[in-house]
Amino acid sequence: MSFLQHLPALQVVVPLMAAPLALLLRRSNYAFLVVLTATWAALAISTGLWVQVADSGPLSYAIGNWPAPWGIEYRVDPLNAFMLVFVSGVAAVVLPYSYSSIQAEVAPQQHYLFYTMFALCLTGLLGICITGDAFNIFVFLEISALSTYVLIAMGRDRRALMASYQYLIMGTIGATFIVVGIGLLYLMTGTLNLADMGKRMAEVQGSRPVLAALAFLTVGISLKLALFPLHQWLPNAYAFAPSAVSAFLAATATKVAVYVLLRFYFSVFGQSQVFGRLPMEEMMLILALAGMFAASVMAIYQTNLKRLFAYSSVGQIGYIILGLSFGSVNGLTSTVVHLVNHGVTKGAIFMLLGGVALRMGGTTLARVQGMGKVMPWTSFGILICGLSLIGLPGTAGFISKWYLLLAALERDQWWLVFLIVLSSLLAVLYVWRFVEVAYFKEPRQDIVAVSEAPLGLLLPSAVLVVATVYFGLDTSLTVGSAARAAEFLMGGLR
Amino acid sequence: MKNDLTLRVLAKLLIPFILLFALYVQFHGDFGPGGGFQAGVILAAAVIFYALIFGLADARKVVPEPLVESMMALGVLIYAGVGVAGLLLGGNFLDYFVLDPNSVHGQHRGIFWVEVGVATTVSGVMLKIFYMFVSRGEVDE
Amino acid sequence: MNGMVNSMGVGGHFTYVITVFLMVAGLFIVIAPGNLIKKLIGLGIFQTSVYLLYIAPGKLVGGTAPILSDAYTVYSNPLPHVLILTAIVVGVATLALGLALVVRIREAYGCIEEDDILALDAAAQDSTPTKQ
Amino acid sequence: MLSPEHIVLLTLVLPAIGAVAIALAGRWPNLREAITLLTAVALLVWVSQLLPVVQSGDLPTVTWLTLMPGLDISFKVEPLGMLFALIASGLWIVNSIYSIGYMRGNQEQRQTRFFVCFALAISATLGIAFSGNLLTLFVFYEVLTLVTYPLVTHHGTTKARDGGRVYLGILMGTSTVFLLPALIYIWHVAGTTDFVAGGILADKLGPGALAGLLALCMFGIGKAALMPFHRWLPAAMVAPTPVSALLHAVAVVKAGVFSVVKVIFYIFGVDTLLSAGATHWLIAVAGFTIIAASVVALGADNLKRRLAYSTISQLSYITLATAVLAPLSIVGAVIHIAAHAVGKITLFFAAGAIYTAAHKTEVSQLDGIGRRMPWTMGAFSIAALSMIGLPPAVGFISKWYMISGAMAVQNWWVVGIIVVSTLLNAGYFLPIIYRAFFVPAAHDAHDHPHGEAPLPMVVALTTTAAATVLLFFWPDVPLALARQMLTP
Repeated sequence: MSFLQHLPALQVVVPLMAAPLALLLRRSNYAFLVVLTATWAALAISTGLWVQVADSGPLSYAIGNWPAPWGIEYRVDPLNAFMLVFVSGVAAVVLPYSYSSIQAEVAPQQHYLFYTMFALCLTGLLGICITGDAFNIFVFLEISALSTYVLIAMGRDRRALMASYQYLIMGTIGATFIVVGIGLLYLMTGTLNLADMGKRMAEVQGSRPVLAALAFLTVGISLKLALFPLHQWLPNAYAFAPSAVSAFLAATATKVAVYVLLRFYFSVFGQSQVFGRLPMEEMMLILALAGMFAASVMAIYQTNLKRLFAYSSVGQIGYIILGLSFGSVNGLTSTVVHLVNHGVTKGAIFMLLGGVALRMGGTTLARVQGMGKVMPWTSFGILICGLSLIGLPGTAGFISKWYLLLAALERDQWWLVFLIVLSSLLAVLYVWRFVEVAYFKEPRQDIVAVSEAPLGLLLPSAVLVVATVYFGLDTSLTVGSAARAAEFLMGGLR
Repeated sequence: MKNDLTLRVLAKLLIPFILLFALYVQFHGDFGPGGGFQAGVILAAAVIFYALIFGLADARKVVPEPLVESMMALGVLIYAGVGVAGLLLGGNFLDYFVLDPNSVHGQHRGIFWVEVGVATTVSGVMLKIFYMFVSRGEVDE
Repeated sequence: MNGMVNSMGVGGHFTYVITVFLMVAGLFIVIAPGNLIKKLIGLGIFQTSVYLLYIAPGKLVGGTAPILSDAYTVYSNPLPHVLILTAIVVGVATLALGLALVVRIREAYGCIEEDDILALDAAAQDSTPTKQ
Repeated sequence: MLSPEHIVLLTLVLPAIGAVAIALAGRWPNLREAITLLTAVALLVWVSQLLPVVQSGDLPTVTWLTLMPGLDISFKVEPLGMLFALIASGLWIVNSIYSIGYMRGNQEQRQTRFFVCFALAISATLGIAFSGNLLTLFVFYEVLTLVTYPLVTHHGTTKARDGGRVYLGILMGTSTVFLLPALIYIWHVAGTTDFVAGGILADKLGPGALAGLLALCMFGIGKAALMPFHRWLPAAMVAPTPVSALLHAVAVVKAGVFSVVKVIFYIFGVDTLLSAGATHWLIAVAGFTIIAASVVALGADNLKRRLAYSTISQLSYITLATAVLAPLSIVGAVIHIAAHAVGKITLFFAAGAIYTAAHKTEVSQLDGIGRRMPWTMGAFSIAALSMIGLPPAVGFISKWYMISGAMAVQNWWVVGIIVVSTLLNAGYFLPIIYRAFFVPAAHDAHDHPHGEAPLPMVVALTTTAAATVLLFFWPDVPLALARQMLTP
């Protein structure tokens, strides 16, 4: 039992210790084994936490045995237990994939650095999710962000450097905004513990610094989660990073930022505060809609598949934020479900695109012509995930769309309903660009002899593709957890 | 600069004191301002100073790059190790109270090792950054 | 904490003015010039403003370090310092990483002006991806 | 002996298993075709096992999995679905025989993919037929769209791609934009999407909302080809003829009108709609579609295009007859699903046979072809009679019921539309028959000596033509099922 008590700390410590170990070992195979062990251990730990939370309610863990409002508290509740499982699950799939993937994409002498940074990034993301301390969120945010910049810069195209630099600038501005917001909240409430902050918020509600904090946090986090129009860093970062990094980022990074937003909005400010004092609801709604349409349209006009799906990510984030802006249980359920569903889907797509880039030497539409013929499994996988992006029944995307539409219908906003379904038709357009290029064109002369992606890439991708379908058919895990999390958020942290 | 006698003598005179100061800042962190961060930076500054005067090659002989990288890693491991030690001794993660039967001593012991870890990592990182930028020039121009 | 802010009177507002000025100036420097190094400098200034935001309210005029002793009754709040120490470290790491990136960008592109780099990228768009 | 519930699941899975087997046997065409036929026959055997169960009044119900809390993928075999399943599985055998002849006769590429998608389409169709709630229907409806897409674009040419775009765009667009919100709204309002006799929306919505929701459903079911969402049908004509036959007769459009009837009957409920008067606009739209499509068909020279517009018009008969909401006309609608299926499949088989044997696609080229291809054109004529609604073909019976129903509620508009459109039907079918048998063949560039189409094709189209006649004399099964549906 005593071991189980310490799971919240181990959740972060295990990958944290794997990072320096990988650095010390230097040999890429050893580094890989260490990080792999840590990642899978993290998955096991998060599953354990998830079961504990489902059984006995939220857990609290005092780091250094300093009790909650003063010390740093790790707090596991239905929402972040689910996020932890998701993040570590994706990492557990992407890491084996990266072993084969980076052979071709990263210089061999940098492999151990890659694993180190991957472990750090995972540490950061898990830390963001698990911590109950506002400043700690910032620290972990920067740990994951800094390691992400390094990971992106490892891409073999020189544009990766520029992408990483742009992300660094935007990400740092975002993080700094977040610190400012946290600082203002700290000044007003005198505490950094999120739960405590939420309780004390009642006394200072509506005062100007608190509203300013809300604004700073919203902008900062929106930068991190690439909410339209603060998304400019995202397409390049996804397009030029090594494939394994793209997949991991696409699946988790922005999603964790959404989690932070949820946490601040619903656990700290409280729903009434966020949506009552400022026109946040309308603002989020408009930005979400703008993102859904503008980013999807931009996706249609991309000539590179990685960029196409990167823009699609920006559009899909619109759906996630839209659900949040409803401020209802079903809306939040759709947000949380779509976090996971879209994360899994996009992760799968970028992993498969890694195989495409490896075999075909790039992912431009002109290059991947006739892909359906030479790489049938990969193409089929991307197609399935594309259908999930569209939101066709039988895929994970359908479930998210269902709850999103349900939330809109609950408020009798038919115009919104039609906007949502129309924007999902835009997804049909960009997915079908891929389909027509892959299946209706003959392969180019120089790639006729290309073979299917190696199993080391294909198998991990297949896991996520299968998950995409599975979460569209059996939703007891995703919707069950999401609904619990949504109800929990609406009930407040108290 | 390598040939400037004044600088060489001054450096040789100063560097021991800088190192000593770093240790002072490190261990005085228990009672007053100071601690691992500052000590680590001062420690790194001493090496950087040495490199500036005697050249990169000599500095690399004194503090080789693999050592620097290992320092970065080791520091974090020491830090986390203290935390895990707390776990193993029956407390929470980073629980210093259980590190010694006497909880005040436990606190001392905990913070001491944590600061050692911090200093190691910080000086490692500082040196890594320095080496990284300096070595670029060698390849480039 | 509220009390602390108020007791500082004009001085408190003064630090806020400085904070806001640094923040806006930093942000402007990040956005305006095309030179990648200058952008990083702006980023540094921008982050510095936050250090001030945290530390200023924690400082009490006449307060000492928070070390228990009978001789003193007024202490400065140590927590913001600790926090900002962390933030400074993060800032240093970010700056170092940013500079390292700029160095490699310089090696890969031969320049550090954003416009030039984008122009180079646009020119290379149609050809095969350039290796570093 | 399997329980009826297990048979239901078996019939759903069987074609899918067949598809896998076909894919695996792709390298040996004879084995592959044998598997196709075997699966088809086995499917019909199992589906017909369900018939006595359903007729005894015992409706097998199975829940497959729970998609979301309170939302199941479940199946319930009711009389209407039983009839549709019988039609689809029965015609699949004939269509398979015909496809084998056609694909080999025209040396088509990618035959394995063709047969795999075909089997999957049947699986999806049975899913629609047996669906126990609107959600299940929607899921399989979308699956059907997707698995028929490769069939429509089979040739892989630019033209096929464009046709596929229209096909997919309209079908997926309507179902996403209209049907999905309607489905979710129904769930939101009624708390269930189950198909229940008498509907689930009674007293839940006002007349205006009801009419609006009905509009979402009717236009959402794009496969029923209600104007203005009918363009996918002619666009899909780029596909090989067996696919057209599948689309028009076996699976796709039938799934559309079947869904229309099922939604009106089991979701909205006849009484609810009657008291709200919510179907007036639907009668108008369906009536307009019938007339307008017939007029277009009249002017079309391409045979398949003429048939496509004929289908659009015939489909709206079913929608129209259902919208009249009179018991007799609903019986007519149900029988017309069967009548149009066997009739239209014959017509397409004939068109494909003409293309295979004579490489002719235009009506104006058909002079005197009846003498060279007597079986084909004979079957064509019988099916055309059925389309017009003349005895001795089953189309007569369904039209009879439709008109009787409309008269019973004294809806003279509907009667008028049916009568006028019958004349139009005659106007575009009779000239073909006349040309084929009575105009001597023109000896021009298109002409070359040819006889009948390959034997499998002729056998297939003769069988379906015979079915058209046989159903006229023995319409017992469809009639019984339709009546059972009305009086549960």
